[in-house]
Order: sequence, then C-alpha cells, then structure tokens
Amino acid sequence: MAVSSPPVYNRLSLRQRLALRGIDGVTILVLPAVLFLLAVFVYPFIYGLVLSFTPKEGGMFANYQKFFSDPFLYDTILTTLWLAVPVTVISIALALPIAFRVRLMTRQRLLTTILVLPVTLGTVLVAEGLLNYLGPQGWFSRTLMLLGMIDRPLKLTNNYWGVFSSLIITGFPFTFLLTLSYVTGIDPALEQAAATHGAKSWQRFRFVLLPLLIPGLAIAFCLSFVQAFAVFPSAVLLGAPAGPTRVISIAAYQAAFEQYDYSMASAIAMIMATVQLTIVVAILAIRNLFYRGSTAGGKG
Amino acid sequence: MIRDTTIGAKLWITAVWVIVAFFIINLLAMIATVVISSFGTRWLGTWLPAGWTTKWYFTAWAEFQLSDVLIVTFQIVFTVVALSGLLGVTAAYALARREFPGKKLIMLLFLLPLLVPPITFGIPLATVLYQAGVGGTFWGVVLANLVPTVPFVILVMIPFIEQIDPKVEAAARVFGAGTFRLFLHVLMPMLLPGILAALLLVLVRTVAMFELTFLTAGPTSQTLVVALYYSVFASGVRAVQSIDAMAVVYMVTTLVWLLIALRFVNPTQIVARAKQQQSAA
Amino acid sequence: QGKLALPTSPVALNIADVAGNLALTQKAIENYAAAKPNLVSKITFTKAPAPELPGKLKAQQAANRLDIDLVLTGTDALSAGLDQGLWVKLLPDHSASLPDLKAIYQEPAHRMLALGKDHGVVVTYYPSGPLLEYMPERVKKVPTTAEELLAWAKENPNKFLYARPANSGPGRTFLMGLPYLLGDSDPHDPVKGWDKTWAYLKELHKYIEYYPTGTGALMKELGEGTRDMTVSTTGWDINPRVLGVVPKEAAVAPLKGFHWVADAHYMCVPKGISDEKLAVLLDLMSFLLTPEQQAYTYDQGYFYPGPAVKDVPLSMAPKESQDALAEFGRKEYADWIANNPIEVPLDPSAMVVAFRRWDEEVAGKKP
Amino acid sequence: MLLASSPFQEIRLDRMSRAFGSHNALKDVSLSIRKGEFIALLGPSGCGKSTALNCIAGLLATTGGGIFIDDKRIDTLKPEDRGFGMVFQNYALFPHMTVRQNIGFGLKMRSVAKAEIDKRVEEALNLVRLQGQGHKLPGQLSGGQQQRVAIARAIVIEPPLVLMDEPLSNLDAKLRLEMRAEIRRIHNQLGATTIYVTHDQDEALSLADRIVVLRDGEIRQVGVPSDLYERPDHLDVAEFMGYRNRLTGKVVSVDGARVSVSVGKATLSGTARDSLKVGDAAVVAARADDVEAGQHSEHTVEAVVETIEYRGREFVGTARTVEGLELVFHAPQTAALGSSIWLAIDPARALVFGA
Amino acid sequence: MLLASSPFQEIRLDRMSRAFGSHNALKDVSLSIRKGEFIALLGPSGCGKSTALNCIAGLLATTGGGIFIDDKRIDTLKPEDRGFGMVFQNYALFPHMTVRQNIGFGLKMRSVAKAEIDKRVEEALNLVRLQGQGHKLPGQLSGGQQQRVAIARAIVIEPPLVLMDEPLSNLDAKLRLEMRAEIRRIHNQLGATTIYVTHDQDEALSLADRIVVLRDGEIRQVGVPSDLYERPDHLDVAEFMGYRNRLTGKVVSVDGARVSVSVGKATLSGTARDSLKVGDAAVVAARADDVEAGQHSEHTVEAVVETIEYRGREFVGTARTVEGLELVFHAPQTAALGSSIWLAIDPARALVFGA
Ligand SMILES: Nc1ncnc2c1ncn2[C@@H]1O[C@H](COP(=O)(O)OP(=O)(O)OP(=O)(O)O)[C@@H](O)[C@H]1O
Ligand SMILES: Nc1ncnc2c1ncn2[C@@H]1O[C@H](COP(=O)(O)OP(=O)(O)OP(=O)(O)O)[C@@H](O)[C@H]1O
Ligand SMILES: NCCCCNCCCN
Ligand SMILES: [Mg+2]
Ligand SMILES: [Mg+2]
Repeated sequence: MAVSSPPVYNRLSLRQRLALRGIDGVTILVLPAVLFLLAVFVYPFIYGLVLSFTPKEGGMFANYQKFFSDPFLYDTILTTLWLAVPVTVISIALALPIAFRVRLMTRQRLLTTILVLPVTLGTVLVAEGLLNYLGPQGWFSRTLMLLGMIDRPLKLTNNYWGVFSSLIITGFPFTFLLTLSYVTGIDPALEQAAATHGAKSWQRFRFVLLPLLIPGLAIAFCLSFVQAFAVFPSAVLLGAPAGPTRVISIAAYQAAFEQYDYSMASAIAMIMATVQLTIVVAILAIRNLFYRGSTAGGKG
Repeated sequence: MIRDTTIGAKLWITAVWVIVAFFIINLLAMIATVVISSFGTRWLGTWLPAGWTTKWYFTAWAEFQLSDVLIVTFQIVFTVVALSGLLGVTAAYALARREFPGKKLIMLLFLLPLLVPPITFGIPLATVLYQAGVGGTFWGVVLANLVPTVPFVILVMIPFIEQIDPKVEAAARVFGAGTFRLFLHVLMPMLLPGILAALLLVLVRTVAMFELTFLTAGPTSQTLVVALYYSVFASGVRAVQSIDAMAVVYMVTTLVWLLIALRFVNPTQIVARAKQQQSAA
Repeated sequence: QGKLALPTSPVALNIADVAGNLALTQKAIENYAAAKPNLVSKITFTKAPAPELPGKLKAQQAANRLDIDLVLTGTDALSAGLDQGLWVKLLPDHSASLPDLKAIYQEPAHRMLALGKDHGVVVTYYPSGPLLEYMPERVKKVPTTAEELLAWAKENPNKFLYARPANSGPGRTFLMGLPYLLGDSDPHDPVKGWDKTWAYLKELHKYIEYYPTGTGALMKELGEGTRDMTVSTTGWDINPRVLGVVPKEAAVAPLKGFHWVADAHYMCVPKGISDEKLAVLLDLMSFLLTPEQQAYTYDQGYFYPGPAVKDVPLSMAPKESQDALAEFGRKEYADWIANNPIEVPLDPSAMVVAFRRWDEEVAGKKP
Repeated sequence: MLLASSPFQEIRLDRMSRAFGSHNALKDVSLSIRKGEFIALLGPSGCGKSTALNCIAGLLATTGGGIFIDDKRIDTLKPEDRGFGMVFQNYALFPHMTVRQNIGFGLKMRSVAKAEIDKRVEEALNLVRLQGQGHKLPGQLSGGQQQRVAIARAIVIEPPLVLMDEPLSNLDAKLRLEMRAEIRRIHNQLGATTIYVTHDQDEALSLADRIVVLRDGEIRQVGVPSDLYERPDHLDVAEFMGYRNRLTGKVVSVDGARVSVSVGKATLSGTARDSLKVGDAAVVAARADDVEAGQHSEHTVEAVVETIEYRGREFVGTARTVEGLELVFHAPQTAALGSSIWLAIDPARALVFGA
Repeated sequence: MLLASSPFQEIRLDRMSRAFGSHNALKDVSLSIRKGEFIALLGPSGCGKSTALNCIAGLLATTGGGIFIDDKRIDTLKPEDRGFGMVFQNYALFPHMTVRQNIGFGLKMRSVAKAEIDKRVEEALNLVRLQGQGHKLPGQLSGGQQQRVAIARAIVIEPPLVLMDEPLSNLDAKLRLEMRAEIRRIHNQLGATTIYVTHDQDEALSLADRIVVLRDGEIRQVGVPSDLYERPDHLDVAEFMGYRNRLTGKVVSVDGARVSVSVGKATLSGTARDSLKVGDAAVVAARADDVEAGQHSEHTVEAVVETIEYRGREFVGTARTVEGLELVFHAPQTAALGSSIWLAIDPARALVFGA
C-alpha cells in the first residue's frame, strides 16, 4: 500500500540528516574542548613543529639528520622504550589481578587509598625516598644484610633499577585506579553467566572480562606509557643519566636548556611525539578491534 | 561475584596478596625515610638520624613563602581540576556516544598535547598567553595547565562512558532530562568513580606540572612545584633534609585531596556495589 | 650617556634568583628596600631553576610584557641570556650610575666581570676550587697530585666520585682545573688544547661508578660513607658540613700546583624594562656593592669567602656567619687563595663544548 | 517546553520508517491515534515493536516519514521535549537511584515540589504493590519488582502519551491481571493515550481499543480486538492471533462468505477471508479451541494423537493427519498417545484464506 | 571436573535458605528432584524464585541448609564445576560476542571441537528460530531475540540440569507455544532435569511434572499440575492458581468433602480443602471460568456488572455483590455495565477453605 503513494519525506531535514551522520546536540558537546585546544594549543604546536625544521645551522632536516646519525642521540629512543614499555606492561599486569581482588573486598577503601597513595608523592619525594631507602646505606639493603641474605649492599639506585622502581611506584597507582574503576564497571551478571556455563576463573577472565576491559585497559596503557616515556626528573635523580638511563627527555632537555638549541629540542620533542603516537595509535587500533560499548548484560 | 576456592586459585590469591604486601611495605618504608629525614638533624649511614628537628620546615616555609605558595597552588589546581572536568567530561561524552565525520582528527587533536613534551610548545604557548594579557597571571597558569589536562580527562572518561548502558540515558531523556540534567542526575553519579579517578590524576598532574606553570606564572602565581624543583635543581648547596621537607609538604598537599576524594567517592562503580552486596550479604 | 632619572613614586620590583644567590644577598636587598622607601614600594623574590629562565624571559619579551626586573644568576643563565640577547647592556652605558667597578672589585672578581660581556654585574665572587675532599678515617694516603689521584681511584674503584660538570660547580671546577694540573697546551680551548685532560678523564672514568647530576647527591654519598673522596670547592666544603650533610670531620686537600678556577654571581636586567625601574635597579646594584652589604655574602660559607669587592673582612659579617665560619671554616684557605693563581672559567660557548665532549666522550662511553 | 502541558487531539505516524544498515526494521508505518485511545502493538518477536516505540519516544532517529501531534511535526523534537512516559522492555532503571528516586525522577525533571513528589511516588508505589521497597536499589529487586518500578516511573508523571513495552512480561498471572486493570484504570482516569506493546494476546484483546499487528516492520492489520480475533485479514495475522491449525485443500463450494474446502478425505467449511472460487487452493485456519475430538463423519479429520498436555480444566493435544499435517486440539479428557481420533472443526469459527 | 559427565539420580535441597540482610528471601526450602523430572517453580513476584535458582546454580551463597546431588554436597562447589545450564531472567548475554559466540560459549568452555561447536550452534539457532541472526551482537537484537539466544546458550551444552528463569516471558504467544514444545522435547530427548521458573500458569501446567509453589521464600505446596490446579492446599495457593473469586461465609452443612457455605443470601457449595464443621467461617474460592451468569436461585449470587472485557471467544467481567465483594466471571456475550446479574458457581469446581 505504501508503494503507490509518493514519498513526501524523502528529503529529511538538515537536522535529521546531520543526526544520521552522528551530528546532533550531543556531538556539539565536543566543541568547547576542541575550540579551547585550537585557540591555545595549535599555534604553539605548529610553532614548535616549524621551529624543529629551522635548525641553527644546516638545511630544513638538519636537526633530524643530526639526531638519527648520532648514536648518542638516537640511542635514547631505545633506552626510553626499554624503560617505558616494561614499566607500563608490569603496571597493568599488577593492576589487573589486584583490581580483581580488591573488587571482591567489602572494605576496599583503605587498601585502595594505600595503593593509590604514591600518586600524591611526586617524583622528587619518590626519588629522594628511593635514593635513601634503596641506596647502599638504606634500610632495604641494611635489612637484607641484617637477615644475612646478602653480604654487601645491593646496587639499586643510580642505575636502570632506580628509575624503573620509581616509574613503577608512580605509574602503578595510576594504572590501578583506572583499572579498578573500569573493572568494577562490568556487570557481575556476565561473570555469573560465564561461570554457569562452565567457564573457570581464567576462562571467565580471558573470554568475558578481558575483552570487555580492553577499551579501558588500552587507554590506561596509553596514558601510563606516555607518562613513562616522558620520564625526566627520576631518570636524572635516580638513574645514571650519562649512560643507561639517558632517556630521550634528557636529550631534549640538554638541547633546550644546556645548549639552548630550542630548534634541536623541538625536533627531539617531535621525534618523541612520533614514537609515542605510533605506539598509541597501534594500541588504540587494537582497541577498536574489540567490542566497545555498554558492559551491561541485559535488562534491568 | 564469584570466589574461587581451589588450591590453584588460593595460591594465585596468595601470590597477589604477597605482591601487594611487598609493594605496600616498601612504599611505606620509602615514604618513612623521607619523612624521617626531613625531621632529622643529620642522617649519615645509620638506621636513624642523629637527632630530631623541625627547622627544615620552618626555613623552607620562610624561604619560599610557602603559605602564599600553597594558597596559590590550591586555587590553581582547584580551578584546573574543575575546568578540565567540565570541558573533558562533556567532550568525552560526545566522543563516546557519537560516530561522526572528522572524529579521528579530533581524537588526534586531543592526543597531541599528551604526546608532545611541553618543551616544544611551552615557550610559544607562554608567549601567546602573555600577548593575550593573561601570561603571568592566575588565569594564564590555569589555561596553560588545561592544555594537557583536558585531553587527559577526555581519554580517561571515554571508556567509562562507553560502559554505561545507553538505555538508562534514554530513560532519563524520555522522562524529561535535557542534556544538562542528564549529566547532573544520571551520568555524573554513575560516572563518579571515573570522574574521581580522572580528576584526581589531573590534580596530581597539575600540582606536578613544572614547565607550563613556570613559564606562565608571574611572581604571585608560582606554585609549589616551582619551589620544589628549585630546591632540588638550583645550583648551590642545599641540605637533603630541606629538600625532603619540601617533598613532604608537596606530598601532603596532594594527599589531602586524595583522602578527601576517597572519603566521599568510592572508585568502584555503583552497579557493581549494589550487585556485590547481593552476594556478600 | 648620563644617569637615568629616578622615579618620582616608588616602584615594585620582582627579583628572580636562579643561582641560589639570595642566600647571600636577600638581607642586603631588604636593607635597600628599607633604606629607600621613596624608590621601592615592594620587592618580591622569585626562585627558579636556571635553565628554564631564559625561555620564560623570551616568552615575556616576545609578548612585550615583562614581569621580571632583575635576575641573579650564575654563569650558565648569564651566558644563555647573552646568547639570546635577553639582557640590557649595562656597561659602559650605565657606568655613571654604578660605582667604579675596577676600583672596588677584587682583582679576580673584576676579571669575572668580563664574562658578563657588559651585560651583567658581578655581585658575589669566590675562587671556588678544585680541592679534594675526603673522609680522613678512610683515606689514609691522600693524593697530592692528579696522577696520585688517578692511582688512588684505581686502587679504590667506585670510592672516588665527581658530579656531572654541567650540573655541578665542583664538577665543573675540576674539569676546568685539570688542564692546569696536567699542563695541557691551552686550558681555554677544550677542543684542541685539552688532550691530557681528556685522556686523564677517560682513564679515571674506568673507576667511577656513575656521575650524579648535582653536587647535593654527591655530598650525600660522601657523608653517608658510600664514597670516600670527591672534588670540592671552598663553599661546598664548608656549607654542607654546616648543614649536617657531610660530617664535620671531612677534610680537604689541594693538589700540587693547582690553579683556582673562580666563580661568580651576576646581576642582569632583562630587556624591556622601563627606564625608571632600570634607574632604581642600578641604584640597588650600587647599594649591594658597598662593603657593608657585601659582608652579608660570607653567609655560612656557601660561597666562601663571597664578597666581590675589596676590604670586606669577616669581622664585618653578621654574628651567625662569623660563628659558623669559626666552627666549620678552614684556616688554610687564606693561604691557599693567596698562593695559588686564580683563573677565570671558560668562555660560556667553550664551556658548552667542554660539557658536550665530556658527556659524549667520557661519561657516554660504556666502561 | 514539555508537551505534557499541552493536550492534543491526535498522534499521526506518517510513513514512519527506520533502517538499521540494510535491514528495514520499520517500513512506512502510517497510523492515526486519537487522544485517549489505547493502542496495542502486537507482532512476532523482532517485528519492530520496540523500534516503533523508540522512534515515537525520540530515542531512535527515523530514517523516513514523519510523526505528528495534531499538525505539529515532532520527530525532530528531542525526547526530553516530547513529554511522554515510557516503560522500557529492559526496564532501564537508574541503577544508582533508589526505587523511590527512580519513580520520582520524571516529577523532579518537571520541577514538581518535593512534598508533592513524595506523595505521588508513595501512591505509585502502592499502585504497583511495592510498599516498603522504596529504599532499595534496583539491583536489589527481583525481575518483576524492577518491572513494576519501571511502570510506576512512567505513569507517575501522568503523561499525555504513555508508551509501554511489554510492561507485564515478568509478572505472575495474578499480579498481571491486577496491574492490567490498574493500567487501564489509570489510562481512563488520566484521559491519557497509550501505546502498549505486548506479546500477550489476552492482554491486547482485553486492554486495547484498537490493535495494530506488525510483521517484518510493516503494519498488517489495524482493528478493534474482535476484528482481529475473529476476522484477521491475512493468514499470518490469523496464525499470530491463535489460529494454530492450518489445513490446505481445494475449494469445493462457495456460498456467499461460507466456503467448503476438501482437505484429504474430509470436507471442512468456514468463513472466507479472501475472495475464492471453486477450485482455488485454500487454507482452512482454526484455533485449537475450535478443534475438538468427535465422531467420524465427512466433516471430521482423522489423526493420531502425538502429545497431550494438561491445561487445567481441559487437555490440549497435538495430532497428525495421514497427510502429515499437525493439528492442535482441545479435549475435555486426556487421550492415549498413538490413538486415532476424529477431529471436528467448528465451521462457524474456521476461516478460509487463499493459499 | 564437570558434573555434566556424571549423571545423577537425585538433586536434593535440604532446608536451603538465603537471607539478604534481615530479609529472608528463602526459608528452609526442602525438595527432592529426581533425574529427568521437569519442575516448575511458581510464585508471586519477589517470592524468591530467582534466588532459589541462583543458589542452585552457585551464583548466590546459601545462608543455610545444603544442596545435594545424590549424596554429594554441592553447595560448596563453584558454579563452573556444577556443570548446569541456565537461562537468566535478565538474559546476561555477553555484549561483546556475536549471537553465535554467545551460544557456543559453554561448548568452548568444555573444549568441544570447533567443527562440532559450529554444528551444534547452528542447530540451536534453528531451534530458537534465529537463523541468519548469528552474526549480530546482542545489542542489535530485539528483546525476544535476546531471550532466545539465552535459551539456546543454555541448552546447547546439553546439561544434566537446566535452570530456566522465565525463559519465554518476552515471546509472543505463537512463538512461546513453539518454544515451550521445543523445551519439553529437548528435556525429554536429553533425559535432562529441568527447573523452570515461570509466572505463566499455563506453561507450568503443561510443561511440568511437578509444580512447586513458593511464597515469601517458603514452599507452600508441591504437587503434580492437576493437584495444584484442582486441589490447592491453601487459599493463597488457590488464589495464585487462578481462583480469583473468594466469597466469605459460614459453613451451613458438611457432607463428606462437600461443604455448603452461606454467603449473603445465597448458599454455595464446593469441595472442602480444610477440615470444617458447621458454623465455621469459610471461604469459597472459584475460578473465573467457573463463575457464570445464570438464573436467580438460592445458589446464585446477585451482583452488578462493573467491567466487561473482550477475551476472544468470550467475555470476562467483574461484578460487585451487595456485600461489596468483587467477582470475576466469564460470559459468552457482553453484558451492560451497571446491570444486575445472577452468578452461579460450579460446585464441582469450587473449593472451600477455612477462613
Ligand atoms: N541484593 C538484594 N538485596 C536485598 N534484597 C534482595 C536482593 N536480591 C533480591 N532481594 C529480594 O529478595 C526477594 C526475592 O527475590 P527474587 O529475585 O528471588 O524474586 P523472584 O521470585 O525471582 O521474583 P520475580 O518473579 O519478580 O522475578 C525479593 O523481595 C527481592 O526484593
Ligand atoms: N541496533 C540494531 N542494529 C541492527 N539491527 C537491529 C538493531 N536493533 C534492532 N534491530 C533489529 O530490528 C528488528 C526489530 O527489533 P525490535 O527490537 O523493534 O523488535 P520487537 O518487535 O520489539 O521484538 P521483541 O518482541 O522480541 O522485543 C529485529 O530484527 C532486530 O534484530
Ligand atoms: N632544571 C629543572 C628541572 C626541570 C624538570 N623538567 C622536567 C622535564 C620533563 N620533560
Ligand atoms: Mg521489543
Ligand atoms: Mg526472578
């Protein structure tokens, strides 16, 4: 019966057509943040980008050429990844099971507070504390020696492990807080359904909880990676910044604030951003392969 | 929720708790060394300092006019947290709920400030802010700090919002809640754990944001981190104890907020809590 | 050019310290404010790490909105500012508003003034180092020459430590003092004239565990007993012992035939300042260079001795200074200062090159 | 502005359509609903009932057609501006609010005074028999209790149009009857207009002024309950309305609306719903109620009992004819499985459609 | 070890209890279920049906009593080790898996080979009439479609015990009947044991071997369907089983099980379900089906018609007696609202309880 009558509404209103493309009152909410960044960030960013292509001497790409031809500079990328990736992976790997335990606790607040505590410490306190605590005269080695487990102090500061520990201490609470909140956002009915259908705890985790957590974990991974990748003060204070923990920020910092070569510093910063962007985009792409959406299991 | 009781599961649980305990013990010991040191006269290769004093706090307090600095720090941090929450959560909502052309580009725009170190854009950003007349003022510092925090909130919040069943939102709309009241009465309470987590981290990051704050702060808008970094990095002699005292002041500044926040909001979500009571009761 | 006119109503000043100089001069500056209420209404002090300051000034100057009026700095930010043209040229343009510097400065301080390239005025000066600092109960045979130092380090691996020169006064002084000790061809040319120095440092590097990025961390290790010996300066010898970071018993020793490599703090004025304020600042500088005010710079030995101008005996210093120096000071210093040559440090651009070479060729090498 | 305050005369769906990708969940649905009407939407699972309600509520954008209230086009209006009430199929309760807060939500959004809210919420709680449960969170309620909260939340705002998506599906028979009566009473009392999705024919028949039968996103028939029950227009509507028995045969005689069809060895008659002539293939459709075991005759069909179920005062069985057709029948007593019986179809109630 | 592999003879609930805070959702529920039995759990909304299923499935800890399979205590076992299948009242589908993956989940957990999984999932899809929907995510399905996925997911693993919580509540009548038949067929075919929660009496009566009626967390009656339908033990069970009419009066005569009660001016008789003697207060309970409009006599009650509803082949009305009691009755024709009628109650079907 509808076939014969001519369609009157085949032209939808502009508003409806926009809505079908996903643009409506809700979409507009993104505007304030976009406008803010356009106003305050984009110009400085482009300035920095252009600056990186206008080196103190040499052609447009001189800074980049210099960076990639000098192992003293390009090695920093690997050094940094060698810190940031393990730290991020370990933080997530620790945060997940702990979040799963904490979620079951009835009095979770105290534990959560303690676990999250390190975010308040600041890099300086952590650096000072670790230098002191893990240092050759610190309580850690002293205790182990007292217990007779070692006979001379462990070397845990001013090397890779010092920076590593401080990144874990400051990075873990961050990942934990996010993970805990993402974990508890999943409808417990789904886990129950999985269990009833025979899934063991590992299988429930693997097939039901993890896939639902991936979007959140991906973001937590990216943010904590980005944070670890930009490590600076603790690499300086706790590491051996001339060698094993000469991270890329140090190179950028030295270019900017010791050699006052802002152009080179911008180039290094751009390289940093590119490396991170590559990893972040890869992670977010993986995230998009997974289900994203409500983690409610049904009605009610 | 389901609890496991097999041997393997018990081992696993024990392992998790052992790790947690190891982490906490070392963490608390580490904090304790700093606190103890900040109250010590001298502490040279022994279990405890030779004597006790509070002078490091008094000298730091006077040297850096900490009462002013702390007030400014609180004001700035509070403003940044509030504004990034406002801008970030709304934008995250749009990004979580809608697919629209250009979304990828916008996501890139939100990613960049987190990826690009402030060295690159800090100086031109400060220039822009000074040109606009806000450089060196309270608002200059706030605006500069918002550059990385707004994107941060957006990224953290997107998965939280995606977790919420859109039907619940639909119900709120049908019953007359416009976007604003939808946020106020439905989304906010459900997102509270996420918002708490995001804002807490924003707070911490803002308190810690040295470069952007330093570059845009005037004589009266310096925050604590500038003083702290000065005491650590400035040339000249400085006693470790006095750095430790500054570090403790810094910690307390953020710790207060953490405690307040966790006092009022549980980072676990309401849905889970209601259902958890069910199995725990 | 004549004297600038002083303002008719008092101005507010913001002084940024990036060198820790206020510890030496803040009292004097406050004295000025108290003495000249007709010129200054208020002085605020800002403390900042040195490296970032030029960036901040650049941003302000690019936007034409300056809110820092005077910078107290070491040679690092001084030269960065010179490089980037941040400072107002003071000499001889405003000589009329300042005392006769050549006449009042101690001779080495006047040489240090040259590093300011007419854009900075020395406010405090000290001969610095290099000196060896060690724990007497653990170092029985104290090296007296550079070679003995190397030998000692070899015998006691990881017990000798010095900090990264770019971040450490003592480290830098050691680096710049070595060419004199080793008899290098041109102590002012780290590229061509330091062959012995570089070879020496590379050899020494084998026995050094790592390089702290700051003298504070270094002194802590010495104090705790993790290390036995390091390089130091007069200020770094006295002040940490006053503060309790290093035990009072720590001892210092000179190496035979060493030259002091001096250090100084400067007063610089960023471009973009109003003439009125500049006039007040010049007046303030003059005030700070009077012997009465210079006497404050003895402090607690932080920049020992401290005064840049002549004829400021310790007895003029405040009582606390005198007490601290009586307990922790060293009689030998007067003698050593009198009997060893005092050199100015490297030119800033040469210094950057030296740092970079050190980073890459000494510290960057895998042991 | 909420429409709640502006009463209307008519709601009109004009070729309303909705596609999900290539799948048309609603196709050109046109319907006029008068103020005060109680409309039941009926149709098989997945036919587009919820989609239709969601479009009317403004929760799903239509991809074609328009929705009008009187002459005002409303499909461009945001849901919160339409001022309707809705019971969601999945309840969609606010998990962080107590039962009381859930129910009071719409009133709060309408800025009703606190005291008034409390009063009306309390009334609504009584209405849905949830006295004393007001302080609980939805997660602490049983399925049926949650559903009742959803009902209370929708009607407490006394909306001019109420949309209900299977609101009673999780309630027991007794409560369902009571709630059904309450819903109708409130509908009458408020003079509201109601669109009610149900899968329960009984509910549709007893509650609705008109029933709309959907299938594959299209309206198949609209009519008063007795029309649909007794005079379905299409075989599929008939099937859906409970004409579970379908016997295919050839028309042997046509006498006005009365048609006889030969099915196997039997000749069955019924009322024609399509225009048929002798020789046409036709389907005789009959409800289980209208098929009873009887004596062998030319109007009865022989079949073998396959299942027999207790249904309270009677039995319902299935039996298979020699042609392999399954018939559902009612019987006052049980019958032995595997026994042969003769089934008679009440010609007054059987319908005949073209095949 | 999954119990699925070990068939059992009996499941026994021994004083199973569950409290939520101070609220006892289940109180001392004791029941023996034989292998192969089909048990229906019936009871008003909120009476504890879902709680009971959840306890049996191991999703809720019991707070008292035990659950045994043969003589093995299983209430300490984890849900995944019980090897049951379950259809959740709220479906609890995995939102990130397609329909096919959802259904195949249990098989995958049992490490069934991929090809076998595919085959059985395909069969299950056909069974629940979701051919061609296998690739969709639950969020893209209608309510009824989701419910069918939940059913398929539970039965595809062919568990020894299947728990179903109102599995058909969101399906239309036609599909419900079909699915009901399938569920029973599968039950028989697998020789499985089934515990089936429903609010639909018809379903319970036709499917179950035994029906368990719960109320406020307690078992009120257990019996075969006809017991419950015809011989409820308690007035509340009777009410729940559809005895909607309750007339209070005094016993005037007792003749074996046959009791007469004077109600207002009428004398009604029925079968006694409690031991009664002349003069006792008593309640006559009758289904709406058994109350019909008739002639004035001493066995009929006068009442004024208040509502009348179309119900397909007949009408259902309510009428109020002079004493103010409401009666529900069936009538072949409609009746004028407000008119007086005489209602007769079939004595063979009326029950009499002590008041
Ligand atoms: N987590 C909880 N906290 C408190 N009370 C609860 C909780 N869960 C259920 N209840 C209560 O326990 C009782 C039994 O609930 P249950 O879900 O078993 O009911 P049901 O018989 O399945 O009802 P329905 O037919 O409505 O689904 C209800 O009164 C309910 O409110
Ligand atoms: N988001 C979606 N994406 C794709 N298809 C969808 C989506 N939502 C619904 N559908 C499809 O549209 C059709 C109509 O769905 P709708 O929910 O309206 O059915 P319904 O009539 O309410 O069924 P039920 O009685 O089972 O609830 C179904 O076939 C469903 O699979
Ligand atoms: N010299 C002060 C140290 C400032 C620390 N900046 C952190 C840089 C991170 N890229
Ligand atoms: Mg639906
Ligand atoms: Mg239930």
